Amino acid sequence: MINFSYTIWIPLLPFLMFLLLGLAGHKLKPKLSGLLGTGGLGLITILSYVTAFKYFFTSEKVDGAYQKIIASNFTWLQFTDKLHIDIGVLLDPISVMMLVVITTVSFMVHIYSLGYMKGEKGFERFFAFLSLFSFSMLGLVLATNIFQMYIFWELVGVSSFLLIGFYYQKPSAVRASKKAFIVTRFADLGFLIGILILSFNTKTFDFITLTDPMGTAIAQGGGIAFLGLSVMTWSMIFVFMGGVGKSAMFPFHIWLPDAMEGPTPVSALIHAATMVVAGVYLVARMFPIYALSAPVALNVVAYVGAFSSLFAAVIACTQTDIKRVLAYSTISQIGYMMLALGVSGYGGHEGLGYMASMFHLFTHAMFKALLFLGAGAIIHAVHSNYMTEMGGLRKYLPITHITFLIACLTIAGIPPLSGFFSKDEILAAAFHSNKLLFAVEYAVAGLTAFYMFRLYFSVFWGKDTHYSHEPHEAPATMTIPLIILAVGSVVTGFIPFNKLVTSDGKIFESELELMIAIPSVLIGLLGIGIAYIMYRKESAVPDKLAATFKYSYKWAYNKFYMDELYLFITKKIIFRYIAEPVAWFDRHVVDATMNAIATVTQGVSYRIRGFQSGQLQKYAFVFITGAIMLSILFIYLWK
Amino acid sequence: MSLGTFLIMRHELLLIAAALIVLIAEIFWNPDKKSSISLFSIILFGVITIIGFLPSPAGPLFGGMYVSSGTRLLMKNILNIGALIVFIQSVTWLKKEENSEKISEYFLLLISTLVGMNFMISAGHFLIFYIGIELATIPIAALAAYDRYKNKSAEAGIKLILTSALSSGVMLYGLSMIYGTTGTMYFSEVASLFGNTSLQILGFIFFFAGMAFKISIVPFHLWTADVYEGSPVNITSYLSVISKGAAIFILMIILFKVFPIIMGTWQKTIFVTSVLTMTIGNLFAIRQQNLKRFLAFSSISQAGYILLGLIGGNQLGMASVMYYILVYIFSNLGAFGVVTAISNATGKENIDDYNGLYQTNPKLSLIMTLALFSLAGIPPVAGFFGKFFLFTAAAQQGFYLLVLIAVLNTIISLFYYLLVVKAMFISKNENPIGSFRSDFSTRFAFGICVAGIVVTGFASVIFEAIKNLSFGV
Amino acid sequence: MDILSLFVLIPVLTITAILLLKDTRQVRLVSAFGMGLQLLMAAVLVYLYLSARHAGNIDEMLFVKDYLWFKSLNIHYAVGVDGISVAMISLTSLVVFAGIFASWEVEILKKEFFISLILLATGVFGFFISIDLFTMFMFYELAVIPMYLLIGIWGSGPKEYSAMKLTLMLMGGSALLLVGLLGIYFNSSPDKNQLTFNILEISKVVIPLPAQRMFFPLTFVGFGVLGALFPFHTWSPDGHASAPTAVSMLHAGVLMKLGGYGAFRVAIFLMPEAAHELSWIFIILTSISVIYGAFGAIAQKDLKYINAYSSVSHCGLVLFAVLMMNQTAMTGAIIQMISHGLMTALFFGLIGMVYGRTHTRMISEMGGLMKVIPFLSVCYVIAGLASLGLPGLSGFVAEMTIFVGAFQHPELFYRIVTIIIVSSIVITAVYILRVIAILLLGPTTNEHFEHLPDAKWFEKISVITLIGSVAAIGLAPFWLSTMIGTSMHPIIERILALNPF
Amino acid sequence: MASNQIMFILFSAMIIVFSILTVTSRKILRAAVYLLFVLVSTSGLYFMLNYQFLAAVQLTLYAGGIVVLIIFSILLTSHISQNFESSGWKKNIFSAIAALTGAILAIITILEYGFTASTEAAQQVDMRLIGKSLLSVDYDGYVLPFEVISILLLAAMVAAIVIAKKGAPKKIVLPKLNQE
Amino acid sequence: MNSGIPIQYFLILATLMFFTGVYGFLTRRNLITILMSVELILNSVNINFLAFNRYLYPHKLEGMFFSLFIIAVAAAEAAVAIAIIINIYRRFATINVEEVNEMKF
Repeated sequence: MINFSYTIWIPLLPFLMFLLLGLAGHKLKPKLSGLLGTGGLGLITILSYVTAFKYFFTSEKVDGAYQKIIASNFTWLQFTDKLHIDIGVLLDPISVMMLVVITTVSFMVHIYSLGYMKGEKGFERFFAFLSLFSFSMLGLVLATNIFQMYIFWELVGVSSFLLIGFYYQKPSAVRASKKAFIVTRFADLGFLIGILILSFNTKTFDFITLTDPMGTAIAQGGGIAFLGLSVMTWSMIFVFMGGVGKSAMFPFHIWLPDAMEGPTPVSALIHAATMVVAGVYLVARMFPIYALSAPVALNVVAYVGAFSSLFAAVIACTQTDIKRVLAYSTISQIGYMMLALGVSGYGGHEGLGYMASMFHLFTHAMFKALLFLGAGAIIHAVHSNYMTEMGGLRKYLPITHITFLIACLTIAGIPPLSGFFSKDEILAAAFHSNKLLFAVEYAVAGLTAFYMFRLYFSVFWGKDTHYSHEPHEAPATMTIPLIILAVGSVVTGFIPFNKLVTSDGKIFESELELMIAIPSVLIGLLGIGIAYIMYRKESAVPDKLAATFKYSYKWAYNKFYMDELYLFITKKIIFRYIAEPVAWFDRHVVDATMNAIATVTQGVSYRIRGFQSGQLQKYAFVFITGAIMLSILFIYLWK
Repeated sequence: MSLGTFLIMRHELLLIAAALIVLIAEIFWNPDKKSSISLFSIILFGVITIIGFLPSPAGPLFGGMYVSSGTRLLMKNILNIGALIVFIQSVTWLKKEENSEKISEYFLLLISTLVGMNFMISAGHFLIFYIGIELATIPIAALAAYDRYKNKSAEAGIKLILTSALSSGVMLYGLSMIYGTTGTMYFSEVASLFGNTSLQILGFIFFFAGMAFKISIVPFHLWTADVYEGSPVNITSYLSVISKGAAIFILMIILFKVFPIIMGTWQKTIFVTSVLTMTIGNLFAIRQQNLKRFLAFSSISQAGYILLGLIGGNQLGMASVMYYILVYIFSNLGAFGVVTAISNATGKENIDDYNGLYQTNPKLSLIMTLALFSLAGIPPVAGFFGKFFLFTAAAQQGFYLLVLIAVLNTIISLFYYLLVVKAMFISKNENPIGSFRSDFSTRFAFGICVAGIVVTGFASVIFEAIKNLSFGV
Repeated sequence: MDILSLFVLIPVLTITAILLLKDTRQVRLVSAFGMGLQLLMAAVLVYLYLSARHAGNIDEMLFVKDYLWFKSLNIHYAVGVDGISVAMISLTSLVVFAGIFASWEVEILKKEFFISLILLATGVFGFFISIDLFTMFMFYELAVIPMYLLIGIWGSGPKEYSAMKLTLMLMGGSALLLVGLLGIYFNSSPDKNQLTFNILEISKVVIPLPAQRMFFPLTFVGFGVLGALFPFHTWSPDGHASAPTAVSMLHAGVLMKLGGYGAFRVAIFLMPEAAHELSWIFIILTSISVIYGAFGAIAQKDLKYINAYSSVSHCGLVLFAVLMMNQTAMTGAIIQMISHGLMTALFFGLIGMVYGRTHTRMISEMGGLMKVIPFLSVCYVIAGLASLGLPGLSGFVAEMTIFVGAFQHPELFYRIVTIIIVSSIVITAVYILRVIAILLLGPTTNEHFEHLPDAKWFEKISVITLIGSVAAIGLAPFWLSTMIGTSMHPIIERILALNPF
Repeated sequence: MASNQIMFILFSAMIIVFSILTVTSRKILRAAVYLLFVLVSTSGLYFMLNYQFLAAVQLTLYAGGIVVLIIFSILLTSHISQNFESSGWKKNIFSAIAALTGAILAIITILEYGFTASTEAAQQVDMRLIGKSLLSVDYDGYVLPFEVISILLLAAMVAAIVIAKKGAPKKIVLPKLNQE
Repeated sequence: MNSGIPIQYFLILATLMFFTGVYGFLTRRNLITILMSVELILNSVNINFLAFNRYLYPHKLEGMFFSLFIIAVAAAEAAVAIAIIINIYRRFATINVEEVNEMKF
């Protein structure tokens, strides 16, 4: 057995860095803070790589399967004998993979931010928050039990909140951060309820016990029914709700586009590569239960994923803010991953979808981070987010241009770039399981290629906009991460995921299914072609199209009015029709009742003052009648 | 009369002697130093108070007409303490020019009422009881009308004497029925001969009405507020604590000793009247502006609480009543002391006048607060303990509903006590009562009251001593 | 002198010292010194307690001292602590300590202010150390009454009304309580010979069920009023809104905990059968408190009102958990009390400090304070995050313990209610974020706010003490949870032994 | 009808009639005289009951003393011929109802109680016995009330003097306050 | 002297007198007549005592002595009351009870 106990330092180091930068950051020079943060992350990146290497290539397999290794664990909070929150490190293929993803992207973003955020007020705060995020995300993926995951789940939520609202003086940023937090919080409520139901029925939080295919949790979980579904299904649906929120699936997707108010590196790190895939990771983590004990819940996952991917892709085609396009693209891609999980089975080749999902998660992290960082470089150069204000930038930003193109090709699924491989596996998995979903994903693949190249062409080609000052290429701190990630996007497709990350830890064989791959590439190319026609040069086609499909376009452009719907629910229903009436009720009914007691007392006091009339004879009258009344009472009435 | 008789009756005899000495001394006193007669009287009385605490033989005298026992001695001592405080508080008032003519009379009358109370408490026969209660009332009426130049004082006097005459008439009618149905007026004999017939209950209720008048139990209380307001403050405080205390003591003794047979009836009576008393007293107190009137109603509601101690007819109840009276003496006299001091200094008696008092007279305000909190039953002052024991006594016999009503009433009472506190500490006032320094006697009285309020609660010895002397039905 | 009585003695001595002083500056120093000493004592107590437990002492209560007080009623001055009370004492000393610093710059009647404040603290400490119901009740009332003056004199807004309302409602609660306690007392011995107020003694007998049915509601509601049980919570918004900073801190932070602690220690511990039988009524009431308080907080415009309603919600959670009557939920209730105590004190402290600068508490009149007073704002955010149950801060630990514990209830009704209760975490997030967004973030709206000074040193002491504690519990809850849980164990065993549901 | 019965009827009729007249007469002095008649008739009843001593006391102390006192005070405070304005009818009616209810209640209750006259030989009430009893310190002795009532009379005398004493009101001087 | 007259007659007589006195107390406006009503009340009580004593308990003199003392007390009471009434007259210049109500509520 290899000693992995050092892995506890992987999340701890960023935490220490957070404390250092958070408490003493404002006393340090900004540059030093940045370097400290970046350095710390570099260190854990190395550690992660070492761990991944050791885990995949040197650790022993049992039965040909990668083992789940608890590298360290201690009881953080004891609820009952069996239920306790542990904080620890669980190493298994997906967590190790996620380690690599997170540290890589995070490291790149750190480096990138050194340039991007230079001179910003709150530079050290930014790095502190980044460290906090890294800590939380790492804690999340390394969680040994579902409650630990929930803890870090919440923490990434708050880091995301802090980072979206980094420009706290900007009202839109404040709104966006609030929205992100509350929407995900609402989803997390489901997660928590899911945990409660799950733990009540299984009496454990522990992942290994929970997900043991032979374990009691899975075996007995299907039994007790409630409203037609087994308790386990209920709990898994609730748990998935958390994933829906964090991964911005429909209908909780609305926070993600707004979250682009945060600094672009943040979008790259959190809202593209790492945090938003936490939902996928969650489902993957609980996968045996979904697959073996709650197939209904797994279907929900598949449909939610498919719908989200289509829905977001359509919206992405109409947006003009490049970060929003990317955001919807992210939703769409995560939808792919969810779908892949949803259509997957457990074990062996059945688990193709699972593997594909993880694979896509991995590649997506690379190319989406690349896209965002590229977008950051563009924005850095142009000082605008809108495609309409850009054009012909390829001359000014050569490196960005090339890397961006690579990323676009990758996401469009053009071989031999990584996106091709991962997406292809997903399509294959869907094909074998559910033809309808497969068809949807085919369409989405085309849409993806279209909107990405719409973006690409309108930014780098198209009309040559006159800029108020000449755009110039970003500094090396920003371009180097771009290049590294571009390389990553190219090469990661060749990683044999079926040998590393599988649903049951065992290796299985999978090969490229040309019957699926070729049409998908063609569809991708078709999308690119249409985009080329429409956006390569200035053309009236898009406007015409928009005019033709006026209503659909308008609906899509307005994101199908989901924001308005949410606004209606929150502002109108909750605030106007619940909270304010409650407050009113409290003041005017409950409190008024209490006050009424006092008022009535005083009123009675006023009314009966006549007894004390100052008239001697009235006093005597009361005296005599009192005596007589009492006598009558006790002689005749109440003997 | 043997020496033993003298010893047993020493409370009364000494008081009578003191009254006469004061009366005679006045004749020989230097007219220029008239006011020093009060010092003389107080010292005299102080000595008597102390003598009262000396151990003494007990037993019946005059064929059972006069009964002395540890309990009754204790009651007398409690009253003595209260009276002493009242005397000391009176000094400033007596120094006033319009009162200088009648200092010795003041002491004579007060002491004679105290004699009456002592006889009343020691009664073993309704005749002594009756004469005692009249002796305790008639001079008080004169004292209530003592401020001859004030309309209110005269009004207070007439209201007191006439209503008390009526009440003693009613009470006597009741007593006559008791006599008619038992053939005796000796407590011990009535106790064994009494029954539960209608006429006896009628007699009892009428008797109770007469007693209730003295304690100011609703609906026999209506004289209280007017008389308290009109009387000189010292008399008011005397009425509210000493008179009331004595009446409660003897009512308790009579209920326990004479009417144990109809315990069910008198428990019901007390239940009804105590609920009425607490509630009505509180409801009226809420809206009072004049502090004396305010304290009058407060003392009515206090009487309601005290009845809770009686209702159980148990030893604990008796102890708690005596204890509470002791506490009540300190608390109420503390409150009245402040009213007296301010009334003497400025003539102001309204709550509004007290606005901002804390800024100018912090000590007086604190004493007032302490006293009011004690009346309201707020820990850690003695009133809390007193009330707690009263409620415990009632609860012991299962009168939980009554206790609940009582504690809810304490909330109302807390409200109006806090109004005074609010006036003193919170309300703003452009022209608060100017700061003044009370003379020695007032401060001395305050010292006793404050010490009493603070110590009586914590020192469990006092309660235990009382408890050991008390008895139940 | 036993160590526990020192907790009453030190405040009393401090008050005496203050009384003898003339200079107001010294008053503050003496108070701070006294309460600092108290804090130190609390630390010592925790140490002694833990080492005693470590040494294998398994008595239910430690450091028990028993002095006969009123012999005839068998009233004792009896003190003793278990892990729960130790935790509450620590909480109290922390909050009081912070409160002293938060009121460093009281403007009028300094001396009286600190005396009242410490008097209040005396009551609270006394309450927590008592194991005799009489003593407990005495301290309980002692703690309530200084509130009147504290709000009435040093408060703001409709202070007289609020002070009166608060005092009367709380005393109303204690009125019910008194009857309940007497009922317990007179049923504390089967043959009526050995009536006692001692909790430990009473716990050895079974109070007859009819009596329990009568006195449990009285006792529970009696304590519940102070614990802001719906519909008896309305003193809380007005009271808190009018109270001066330190008083709100102490009141919400500590005094309201008397309610929860009492409900647990007296009502449920001594009358578990009735508690079990009637719990559904109170479960419904407390659930209303939780949800209703949270919704109420959303619509408020005054910072203190928001916090007051939030306290209603959070304290409702305490009572809710207590009623679940199992080890985990009740442990959670205690942790929630401590956690809420700390963070609400922090909240009120910060609100007071903000108010001291902006002279308004209306959120609509403020905005963008983060830029102007970053220290206070960051602390406010932390408090907010603690309040909405962010992991790593105390609120999370408490709430999760409650939720998990409550969900272990074998009856479906209780679990469904638990799920409803859980949804409060979202509502909490809504109002907390709403406040943070309007108050702290965004552009600075009022030009008068541009040059506000940030926290002064004494404010920093106050705030950091509390944040430190909140974070400490949040990061390392196990020792607290274990300390409480161990002490909870015999209690639960008794409840379950009597009540095998 | 025996003579004693006739006497009783006579006395009681006088008592009732004059009592009512006392409390209803418009002229105060007449009321006083009616009261006198009531008291005298009552003493007649006492004679009938064989309590001559008390009857004598009633005549001298009550009829003689108190009524005279009352008449003096009437002279001091009212004009003899002065008519009262009649009281409000409401007051009269309510008072009458109260009094009647009380009377009926009491009478019913009395009648309900079966009093049976004692068969014991009546004690001969002569002055010696009265004097003995009055000065006896034993059971059934009344020396103590006798002594106490002397104090009561003393106190009442002093009280009456103090109250009724004339004296010009002197100016009331408030002590000076130490105004800050 | 009392043979043939049931005790109840005396008691009823006394009761009627008592309540007549009460009625007078409640209705007369003149303070002195109120005082007179009180005398009626006390007198009726005396009749009660004496009747009881004579009819039921003739071997002792308790009732008679009680009456005796009631008379004495009544005298003292009357004396003080009259003194106060005179004072009232000086202060209020009237002895109408309805006008003596400076203090109320």
